[in-house]
Amino acid sequence: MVPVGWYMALAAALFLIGALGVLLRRNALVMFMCIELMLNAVNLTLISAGRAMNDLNGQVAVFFILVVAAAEVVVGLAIIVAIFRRRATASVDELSELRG
Amino acid sequence: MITPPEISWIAVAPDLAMAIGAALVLLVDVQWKPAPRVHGWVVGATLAVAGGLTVLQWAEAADALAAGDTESLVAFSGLITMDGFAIFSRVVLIAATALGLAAGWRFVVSLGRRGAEAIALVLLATTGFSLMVASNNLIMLFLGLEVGSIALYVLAGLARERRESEEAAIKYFLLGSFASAVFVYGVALIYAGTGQFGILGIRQLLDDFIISSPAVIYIGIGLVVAGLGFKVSAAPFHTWAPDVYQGAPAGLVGYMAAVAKVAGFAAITRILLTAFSDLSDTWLPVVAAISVLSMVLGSVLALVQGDVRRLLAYSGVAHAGFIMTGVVGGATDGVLFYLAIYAIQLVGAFAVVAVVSGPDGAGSSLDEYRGLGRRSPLLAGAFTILLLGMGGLPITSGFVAKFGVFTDAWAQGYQWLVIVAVIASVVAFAFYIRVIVVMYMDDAGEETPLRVGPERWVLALAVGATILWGIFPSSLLNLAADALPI
Amino acid sequence: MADLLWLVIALPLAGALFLHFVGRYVKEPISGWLASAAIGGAFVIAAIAAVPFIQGGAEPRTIPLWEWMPAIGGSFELLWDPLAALMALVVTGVGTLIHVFAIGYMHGDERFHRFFTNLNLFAASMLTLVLAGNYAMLFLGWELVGLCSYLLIGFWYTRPTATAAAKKAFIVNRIGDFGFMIGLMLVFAVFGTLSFAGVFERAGEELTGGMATAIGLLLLVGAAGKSAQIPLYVWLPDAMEGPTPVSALIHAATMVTAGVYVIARSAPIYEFTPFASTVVATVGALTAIWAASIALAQRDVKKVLAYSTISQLGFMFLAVGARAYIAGVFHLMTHAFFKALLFLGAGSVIHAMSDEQDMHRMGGLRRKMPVTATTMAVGALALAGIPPLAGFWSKDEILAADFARGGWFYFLWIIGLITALLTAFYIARLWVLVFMGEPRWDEEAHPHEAPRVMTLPLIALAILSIVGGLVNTPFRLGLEHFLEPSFEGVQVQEAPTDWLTLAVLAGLSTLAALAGAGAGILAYNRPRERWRRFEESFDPLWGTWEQAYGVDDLYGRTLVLPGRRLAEVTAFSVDSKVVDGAVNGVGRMVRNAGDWARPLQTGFVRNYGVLFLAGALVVVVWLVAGA
Amino acid sequence: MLTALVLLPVAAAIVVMLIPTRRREIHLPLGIALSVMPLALAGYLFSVFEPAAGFQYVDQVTWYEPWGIDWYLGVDGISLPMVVLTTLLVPIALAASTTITSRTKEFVIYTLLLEAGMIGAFLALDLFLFFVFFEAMLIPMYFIIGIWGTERRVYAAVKFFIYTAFGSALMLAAIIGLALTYASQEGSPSFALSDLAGLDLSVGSERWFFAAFAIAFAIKVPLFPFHTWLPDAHVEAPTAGSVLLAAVLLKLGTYGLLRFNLALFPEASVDAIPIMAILAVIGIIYGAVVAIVQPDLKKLVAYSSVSHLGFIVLGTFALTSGGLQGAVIQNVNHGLTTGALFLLVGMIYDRRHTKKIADFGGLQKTVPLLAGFFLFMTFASIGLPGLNGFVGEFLVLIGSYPALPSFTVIAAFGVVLAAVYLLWAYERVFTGVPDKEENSVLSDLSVREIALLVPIALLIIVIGLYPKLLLDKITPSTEAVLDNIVEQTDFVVPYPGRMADVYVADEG
Amino acid sequence: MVETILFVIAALATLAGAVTVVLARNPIYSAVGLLGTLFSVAILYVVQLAHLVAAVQVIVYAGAVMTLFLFVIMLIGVDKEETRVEPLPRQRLWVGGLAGVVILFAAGVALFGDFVWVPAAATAVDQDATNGTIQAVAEPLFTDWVLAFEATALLLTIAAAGAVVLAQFKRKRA
Repeated sequence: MVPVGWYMALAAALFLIGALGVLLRRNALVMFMCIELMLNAVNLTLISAGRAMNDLNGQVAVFFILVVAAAEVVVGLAIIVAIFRRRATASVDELSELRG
Repeated sequence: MITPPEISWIAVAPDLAMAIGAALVLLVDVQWKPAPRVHGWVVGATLAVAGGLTVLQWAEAADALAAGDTESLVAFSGLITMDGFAIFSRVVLIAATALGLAAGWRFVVSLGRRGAEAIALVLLATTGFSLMVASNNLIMLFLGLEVGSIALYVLAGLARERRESEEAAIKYFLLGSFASAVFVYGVALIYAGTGQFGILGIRQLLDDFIISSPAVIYIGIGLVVAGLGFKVSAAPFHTWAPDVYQGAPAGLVGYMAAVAKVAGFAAITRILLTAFSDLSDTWLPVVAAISVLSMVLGSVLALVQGDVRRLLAYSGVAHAGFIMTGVVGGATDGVLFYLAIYAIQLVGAFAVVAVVSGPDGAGSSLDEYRGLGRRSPLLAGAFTILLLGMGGLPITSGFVAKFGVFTDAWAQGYQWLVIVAVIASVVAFAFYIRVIVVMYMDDAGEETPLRVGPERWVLALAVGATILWGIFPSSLLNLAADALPI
Repeated sequence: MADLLWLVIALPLAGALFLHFVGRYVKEPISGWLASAAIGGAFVIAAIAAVPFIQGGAEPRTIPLWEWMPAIGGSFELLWDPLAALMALVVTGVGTLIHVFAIGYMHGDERFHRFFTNLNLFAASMLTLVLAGNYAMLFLGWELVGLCSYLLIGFWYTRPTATAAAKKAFIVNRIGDFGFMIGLMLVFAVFGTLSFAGVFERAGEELTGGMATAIGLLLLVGAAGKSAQIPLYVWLPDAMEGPTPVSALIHAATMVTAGVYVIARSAPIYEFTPFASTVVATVGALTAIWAASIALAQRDVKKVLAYSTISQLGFMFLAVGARAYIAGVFHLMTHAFFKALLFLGAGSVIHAMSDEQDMHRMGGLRRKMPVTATTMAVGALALAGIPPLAGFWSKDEILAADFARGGWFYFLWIIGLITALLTAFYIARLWVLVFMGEPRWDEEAHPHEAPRVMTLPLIALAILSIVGGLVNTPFRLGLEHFLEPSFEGVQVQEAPTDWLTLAVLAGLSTLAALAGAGAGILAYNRPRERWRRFEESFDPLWGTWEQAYGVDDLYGRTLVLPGRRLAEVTAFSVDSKVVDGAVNGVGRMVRNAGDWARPLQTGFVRNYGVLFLAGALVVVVWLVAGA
Repeated sequence: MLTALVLLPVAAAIVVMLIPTRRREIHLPLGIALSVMPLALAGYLFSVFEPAAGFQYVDQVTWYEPWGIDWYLGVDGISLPMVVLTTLLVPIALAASTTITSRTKEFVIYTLLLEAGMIGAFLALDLFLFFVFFEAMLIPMYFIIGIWGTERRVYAAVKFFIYTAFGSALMLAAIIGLALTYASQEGSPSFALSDLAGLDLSVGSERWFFAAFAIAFAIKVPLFPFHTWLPDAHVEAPTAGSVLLAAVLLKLGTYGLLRFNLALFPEASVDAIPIMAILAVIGIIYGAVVAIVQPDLKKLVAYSSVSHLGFIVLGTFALTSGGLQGAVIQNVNHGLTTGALFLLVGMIYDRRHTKKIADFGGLQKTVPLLAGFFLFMTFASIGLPGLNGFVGEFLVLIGSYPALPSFTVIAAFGVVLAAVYLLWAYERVFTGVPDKEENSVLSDLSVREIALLVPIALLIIVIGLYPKLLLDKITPSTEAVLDNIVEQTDFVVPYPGRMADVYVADEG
Repeated sequence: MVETILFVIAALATLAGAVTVVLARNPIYSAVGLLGTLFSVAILYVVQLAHLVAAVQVIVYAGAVMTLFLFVIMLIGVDKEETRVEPLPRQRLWVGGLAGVVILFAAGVALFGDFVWVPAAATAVDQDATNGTIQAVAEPLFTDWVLAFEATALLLTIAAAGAVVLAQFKRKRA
């Protein structure tokens, strides 16, 4: 029986990788994928913790996060596409006219 | 066998109304493609109904409290509450929405066919935030937050003719969802630490037990604070605000900024003061630090801005800091009053920006305001009063608000914080004054008076609120004092 | 009658106000006559009010008018006693004559009425000074006469020299007043009141020697300013820029004697401080000889008289310093007569010579203007102290008193004697240079005798200068008895009583006077080049005297210029750079902080992300560490 | 009544606001006419004022219960003269502003609002309320300087605003602290002066609070070294602005020190005597010295204010009857004299459009009346006995000596310097021959301008000769302040600092 | 025992996928990496008896969402490779620093603070309690969480409306 800590640690690692990914990649799409990684880490955490506490709510919560993720994807991709249409690029580094 | 849940309609009535309103707008639009005016009526009606329902809620809540049973205020098996705190915040949100839509109406019209969607999105966003401020459950809160935020991401990108608008949208979106992820991870960790999503539940737990090794909870709190700090644009989580305020459609920025701040702070206040008040010794200094950083960074940066929208954004950062002092003060009424006042003033201020820089909000550099005092005196006058109100000059409500939160903070023993705050507010004066200087003391470049549309009503109300609640604050202050979280 | 005393002040004041507001509508001579009438009326009232004292036996009385500054015991009240009466009579009497004279002198000036406005105002102020019942009110008069002197010296405001002189006079006086004020502070701090009655009543119990000395010296500073004593005399010579009647009235007869009056008035305080008194006397003696020596070599007729005035004031200080208050006041009176006479005479000469003041360009005027010449001769003799004229009696009494005082005062007595000699010399020189010898003025200036309105006052003053001394002679000490009530309980230094000493002393001073006068006549009643050579034979001493020892530019170099420098440095370096610089510096600092923090907002999403995450991390770590 | 007094100007402002902008010719006259009403009311107040009765005509309305803030007005002998002065000078200032042609309406409105603020600040007995007025009046003044000022007006206006706001910010913190201390002792917070005066504070906190208040007021006065905003503000401000600024706004500083610092923090006040005295004396001498060499007439007068207000502070912190009375009455005097001087400078400026002393010379020939008035005010300012300035200075000096001998002696030298800088300035501007062409063609004072100056001149003489008029009203209040300090602390007023010590000889 | 093995494999797969997402230069590979992660996470769900969630994960995420991603990738060009060079100055330095801090912090917490991931963990895991069958999950979902469930409707509406608004694009100034 695997101690819950392992799951949690794994999730944490996943979250960290995702977060670093967001900071390291300049392709909006990939950044966005990294955010999905982070959300997955959250889900894993919820489920593992819930299981450790014999509490089903963790799993229920995951549903909502999934929905949120889905909604974000729709909107996010729409924005990315819109930008791509105009500028033919998905690199966020080129979107830095607003500053200071 | 599943027992059907008991539904408390009254608890969600306003939100329901707004959701229905949004749906109505979309359907009507698809069906009849009516003139924008019609949408206007629908929205107006919706918000009016929603507002009316909040009054019902208030009465309900008052009775319940009088009867002494707070249970009945918690609805949907603890997902949301109907306490004064929620209702007050919700009213502020609805008001901000009404004003914000009026301010952005010309922009909405300029969107043509897409206008309906815009309106619907606004309504839905408000619904989401209004659920957020009412939620008594972190996941519910997260949902509300996302409903609101995602809608805002879209709104930010609505001024499609302007490149900045897209940039604003993508920045807002990426950073926003990044922050949301952080926030929800925090929620997850809190859940891991307490086994609870319910705010009251957590409160109970912490009241009853001492958690042996609460580190995970603190990490959770930290991430939650960071996530919400992003929404209220508190330093150092503020970086998105200037860019987004500048890029997003001028007409709607006021609305976007206001509702995000209100909801965000309502959430922070509820989480920190209700759920984790037992751990306040630990988080108070951190929040104080955030507050100081926000005040200082915001004021100092606003001082050197050449663009009014960025200036207002940074001033918003500073205001986040001021409101944080209220959170440190630990009294919800101070925070609520400040939020109400600030929301109205913010929407008003951006209404002016919308007028000056046109529907889709092209430019908003200080030069465009040169000689506004001559060009359209009333507009300039209103802007002046609003700016001074934000600055917190006496006889404006802004002063009362600041005074309230400072007093609370001092009473909490955070004198040094208050002193920093008052000095920061002097710096704040400095940059509000700059705008006034440009408007009145530089000779006019453009002479033709500006066309003021529905914004005039927004301004009338905002100015009225600023002055009247500045001189007779007790009416609102009493409400805020009654609007306690359970 | 004393209840109507306020009229003495009110009349000239009313005259001043009337002339100030409606004067410009009154034809020229009339305004002058009105002014004269006002002050003349004051004289009449004062005279009537003084009768009881002359009869003797009348007590001094205080006439309260109204409250002023109760917290410091300052109120409007008059003190009517022989001293005040005498001063009032001198001021109004001489004043009237000078007013009349001025009608002629100021003839044709476009600001004729304004002149008499100020003259009347001065009279009112001076009377306030002498009638004041407490130090506060005295100070009021004290400053107001200063104001009038300022206005009248600078009467011809288009002359830069005149306005400069006026300013100088006021400021130098202010410096004196600075000391005077501090004196008043001490008085109040000691006695808890400023009223003469109160002070003198309590002098006995409240006053310690040290405090008395302090007060005495501080009052002396004030007096020295007003009465042009060393080191504050420098303003008086310049004050001659004013119209001559002004010089006569203010800078000879009345205002400048205020210092003497104050010290006499404060006798009950000096009573307790022999030291301060001695200082007063010494300052007086030194001033006397110092100014006399300068007077020797002046070419400007008014300058001679000015320095002579300073010197004579020195005599008065010498007197009051030696506690010979009555002698001092006596000399004050006689000096008022003959010095006014001399000034007016000089005035009429200048008038005749169409504003020529240089004696080197005069001479031989006695034929052209006999009345002036004779009257001035009388004045000169009186000043020189030739018996039996007024000057002789008063000066002789002073010297006698000093001699009688003995000790250090022997030394001062000798100085006095020498001064008497010098005085006789320079006044003789003046008279001879102006009236004797061959004319040294060019043809187009054809001098003429002054009109009646000017000569009559001259004659009147001449008479006073002759008989004025008789009010107080060793044979009949009229003035002494008259003034006694004012100096009750104060020990007054008498002249020696045995006739031999008196005779010897009188003889000595007469001798000195005669010697001086003789020398002067001999030296100057000769062709020009002769006396020029005579003067040159004294060089460089003569030059030094002519330059008045160069005190003015000494002050200029040591005080005025450094002051300017200091002010400039403070204003343009310290204030604008340092103090204000600090203020603006703070502002700039904040802005710079903004500019410095701006790059934080790079515009790159991923930088924002880093910042966000870093922030979150800090929060988390802090929370966990804090727990 | 007091409420009416505060609200009248506001009402007037609203009336003016309602007049359409294009009727530009009536705004100013109307404003003047309306601003006479407060004057009348103040005059009535002055006549019915009961010296012995302490605070009177008190209006107290609860503002917001939980915070313990009230609309709490009251007048006593210290505030009464200031209120009258304010109401008197506003019409004059307005009437002196006929040269303001652009945006007259706004100008009138701002001036009236400013008046309301000033009156309110003088009458407020609730610290919150006081702060509201104290801060709120910055804005109209800010606009007056910033819109109708001269070249560097914006810089001056902003500097004025920020600097003063900074000071009051600290005061706000202190006010909050006080109220909460009260709450911790009495249960519920209060901002009423009367309540807070009775508060027993720890020495430390009392000193902090004192410092906060003192800095706020020191900036307003302004005391050295917080004075540098003043010259700029004065030089740039339009005539009316300078007049009101010098005559009334600065007085809020001295008034505040007297009304609040002494009443609220007796202990700290007594401890702070040396510091305040030093600052005051430095101000006196420093201001005078700097004034001597100022090339700009207005700047010169501004620095003279720095010098004169030093006397007031000195008198205040001498804590003697004479000193306090002198301080209060000098508040009025300086208001009248300097106000008048600024009026005159303004009139000169209207004629010559320069304030540089070097540009003038010989004006007395061309504008004798103006010169006459200027000389009169000059001497009033120098402190010539018989005019008001003397009464104040003399009371302060003589009165302060028993308490602060050495300081007073130094301060007395300021009197000499005053003569130096003012007379020198007069000499350079008015005397001599008008050599410059443009100086020889000026028109003398108009009837209107004379009408502005005469009432001030009359008051100057009346106060100078019969100060009883004011002192009778003032004295009981100042004595009360003194008594309070003596009760609360172990401070002893040195002989003969009290009225009672004054010795009255039995005179025949 | 079985669980342990599964956990190790799945965990490694998860991390591998995640790292791929971050490091792959071509978005396609990132997408594939993400796919891997999603699947392996789903496995971990199953291991923890969260059957329904796992199913949804595979269907919604790996199915719908990933498809969407791939569409967009195709749309904006597969060949858009990202160079390894970091254009932003000091960005990597910062990120590295952050990572370092996090790890240090984690280490610190692990060593010194007696760090417990789930303080409220039950002593004995009751398999039935968290046996995430459809039935089991549905009950709370439609009773206690019904409001949240309804709220998701809002989300989807927004997503739809938002997508529509952003999609339609009339070229004013290109």
